[in-house]
Amino acid sequence: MANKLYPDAKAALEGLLFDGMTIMSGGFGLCGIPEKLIAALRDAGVKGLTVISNNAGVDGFGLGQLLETRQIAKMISSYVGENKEFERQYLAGELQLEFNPQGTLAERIRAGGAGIPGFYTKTGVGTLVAEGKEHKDFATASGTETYILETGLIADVSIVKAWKADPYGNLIFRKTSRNFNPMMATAGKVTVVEVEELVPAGTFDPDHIHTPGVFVQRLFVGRDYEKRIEQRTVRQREPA
Amino acid sequence: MANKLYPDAKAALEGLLFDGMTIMSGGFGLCGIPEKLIAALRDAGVKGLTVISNNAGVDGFGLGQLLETRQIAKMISSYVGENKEFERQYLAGELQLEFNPQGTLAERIRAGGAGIPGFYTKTGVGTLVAEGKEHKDFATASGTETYILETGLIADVSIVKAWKADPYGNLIFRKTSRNFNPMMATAGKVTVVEVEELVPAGTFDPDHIHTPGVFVQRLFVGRDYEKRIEQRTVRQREPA
Amino acid sequence: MWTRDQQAARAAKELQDGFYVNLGIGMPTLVANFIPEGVDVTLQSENGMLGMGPFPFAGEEDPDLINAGKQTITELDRTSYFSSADSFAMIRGGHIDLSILGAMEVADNGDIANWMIPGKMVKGMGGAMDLVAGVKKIIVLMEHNAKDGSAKFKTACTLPLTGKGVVDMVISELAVLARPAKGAPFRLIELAPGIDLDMLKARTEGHFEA
Amino acid sequence: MWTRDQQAARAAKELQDGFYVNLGIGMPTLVANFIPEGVDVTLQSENGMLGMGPFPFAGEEDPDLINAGKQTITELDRTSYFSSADSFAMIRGGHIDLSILGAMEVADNGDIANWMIPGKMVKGMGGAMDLVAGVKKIIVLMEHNAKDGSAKFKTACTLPLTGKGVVDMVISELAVLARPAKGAPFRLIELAPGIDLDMLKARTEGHFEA
Repeated sequence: MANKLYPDAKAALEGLLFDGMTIMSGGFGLCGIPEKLIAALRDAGVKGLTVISNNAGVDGFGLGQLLETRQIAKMISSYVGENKEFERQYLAGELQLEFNPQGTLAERIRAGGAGIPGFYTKTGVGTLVAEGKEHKDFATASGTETYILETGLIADVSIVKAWKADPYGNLIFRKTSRNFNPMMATAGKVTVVEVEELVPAGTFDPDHIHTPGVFVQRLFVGRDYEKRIEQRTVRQREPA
Repeated sequence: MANKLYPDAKAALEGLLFDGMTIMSGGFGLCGIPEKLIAALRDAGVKGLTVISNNAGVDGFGLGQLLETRQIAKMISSYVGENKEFERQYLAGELQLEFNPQGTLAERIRAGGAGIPGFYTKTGVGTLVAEGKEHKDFATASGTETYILETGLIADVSIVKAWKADPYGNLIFRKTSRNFNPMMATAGKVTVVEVEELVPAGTFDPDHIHTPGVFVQRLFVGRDYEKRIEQRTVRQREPA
Repeated sequence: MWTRDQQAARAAKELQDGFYVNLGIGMPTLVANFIPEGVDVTLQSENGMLGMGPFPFAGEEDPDLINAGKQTITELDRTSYFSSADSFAMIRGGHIDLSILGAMEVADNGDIANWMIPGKMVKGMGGAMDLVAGVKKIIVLMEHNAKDGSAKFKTACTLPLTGKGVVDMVISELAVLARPAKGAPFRLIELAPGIDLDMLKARTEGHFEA
Repeated sequence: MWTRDQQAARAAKELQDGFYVNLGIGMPTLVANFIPEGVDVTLQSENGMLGMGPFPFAGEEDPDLINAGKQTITELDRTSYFSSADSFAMIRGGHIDLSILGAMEVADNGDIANWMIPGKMVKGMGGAMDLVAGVKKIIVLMEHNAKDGSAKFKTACTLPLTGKGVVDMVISELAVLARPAKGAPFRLIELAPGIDLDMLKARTEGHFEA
């Protein structure tokens, strides 16, 4: 078997990075982000990055770390609300920003990984998002409707966080930390994955695997996950 | 909870059928086909059907039963090789046939269920499949390439076979009997599902569910599955 | 006039048994507190979950289990998880019955603006454009007037749109305005206690049938 | 001249360690019997399986576990299952390294015809058009000549195409013809024992560089 296992994030990114490259980074908010790989990108110092990620982290954590070091030239995201350094760089014209509706972003990544260069969607028709895009009418059950063309996205490297992996690179995600990770795993020319646990081959029920190993080129086990919570909401126990 | 459970195939199809309707039918070959629902369609006698299914069953089993009774007016399939009655009706001009490449068929169904009216693919460019379809060039990593537009498919009713379900309609498929079933579950205006086993609510690990209950309107447990094998291939045990 | 809770409770009356529902951030999340007896709804969270449960008890928060507002939540016996692509395929494909959202402006042709104010820092549209384009029925829960007193239900939106012609119902603290189909005109369905038609008209810019 | 097994063994030499491979129905399935020592390949079956194992022992056949040729098979410790849409996303997205297919005709521009003969009953293209369009490298395993003696490697296909300009290598019982990139001309790579260039040329219609 071709070895996919690497000792750590730094080793797993060795030889893949170059200035001006495009990186997809999994996660929704701070949930399911590739903590270790983001930190390793910061340490590697690679610059001029285009980063495709639903959000941009928070000040000092997640992708916020790459904003502090000015390694990101452009973000393609759906929502970037939680980051003051982001706001400062954007308002100062230091950072390019392309907003995509969240579902369009998810589908563009899925399309990129699936060899689909373009698809039509109703999302954003009649809004700023539709400007400059091809419009096309399709017949539907409720009459003719107008759709816009959106294109597939791929990345030079995708960085992905999964829960568990086996040595073949088969991946399983946990609860809502799945989010953008499975599609990004399919849309990287090279996909590098960090997991909390490596299990022996044959451990997974083949019906439970979320991402087949064909999509994973490099893999390592991360230690001491921080997994920060953005909005800690709780309810009160009923008095006994 | 809105009740999705029906006693049998006949009850589960009650009120949904009309002549000339479009039906999607899951399965690959005879693997993972909705045996009970196909038999119930035959018994219901609904006519002039357009059936979207990767294959057309065999003589006397699966969709072959609906061919014998002349209930099918048109098939949308990728491969129909195993059925003499099909061949006879087709050559006699009694049956319309639209061939789709298997991956294009799968993606058209996925698109229909996902609200995508059209997408571009390289599959079939330069072949009979591309005739009359819109062509469009997209820039790719290896230069400009030509793609063709394929449209999404939906059905009046999708009939689906799963392995297990819970009362909410969450579904789990088994091995390669998954095939076309999950996409068809998303692309029916009404989706009717037969399963081998109904489990109590909360039995499934939510990370293992293949089809969330939102896609399933009606559900019943089938008994005594025939599960015919088309090509029984085996190997010899090494002599002890 | 309705309080915020009463407004949410009014919106909850639109829930039907068996509905799959997506609730936006802010006031719409309150609707979950007023689901009528005997009505079973399943909440979708667009980050990849169907069957959203309540907030966890203190100490039981799971960082791998959040909703689209990034709040810690819990799962139920019906819960399933899936990717963001599958989640928006569910939304875009018309499989969600109802979405209840906030808005800055709604026009009497059903246009909605709720994601950006030109000249201010724009945080992004998140999933709002996908929801208004894909979900079968869109209810807007909003205050009837902006802080400067101007009407939020207008003849035309002045802010950049989130969706065109997509809103089916508006519930403010003053009234419920709704239309039977996209493209139809809005009608007055219900007035809050103490509000009469003249009061409503005086505080409304957009056209509606009384 | 190579036997069918030798032809399959020659094709197996093109397998590289770590490759993900899709084998077509017929002679290509023989390739699995000749995977070289120390080369680990994972077989994809387009009906929704990665990591296809051998045929089952008699009595252990599982009707829920078949390959794209509808044959009963087994799973391995690496196996995963997925839907047909996900399977062809994998194929169309260029994630499969190699596909080995049969053909009725191949043209010297890389065109391939292997799905229909006009006037005869057409069974359908199955997944063949998706495979030739999506997989990184396409090898055709075929007999050098048709039953009537005509060359199957031609200046132009006469039958309806499965794909345009997609073939990278042809392995017949006489020779291996290949090209370094789509668009480049084919070259003679290897002759089977007992075959010389003149014999090959006499039985070939399409152009290749010697």
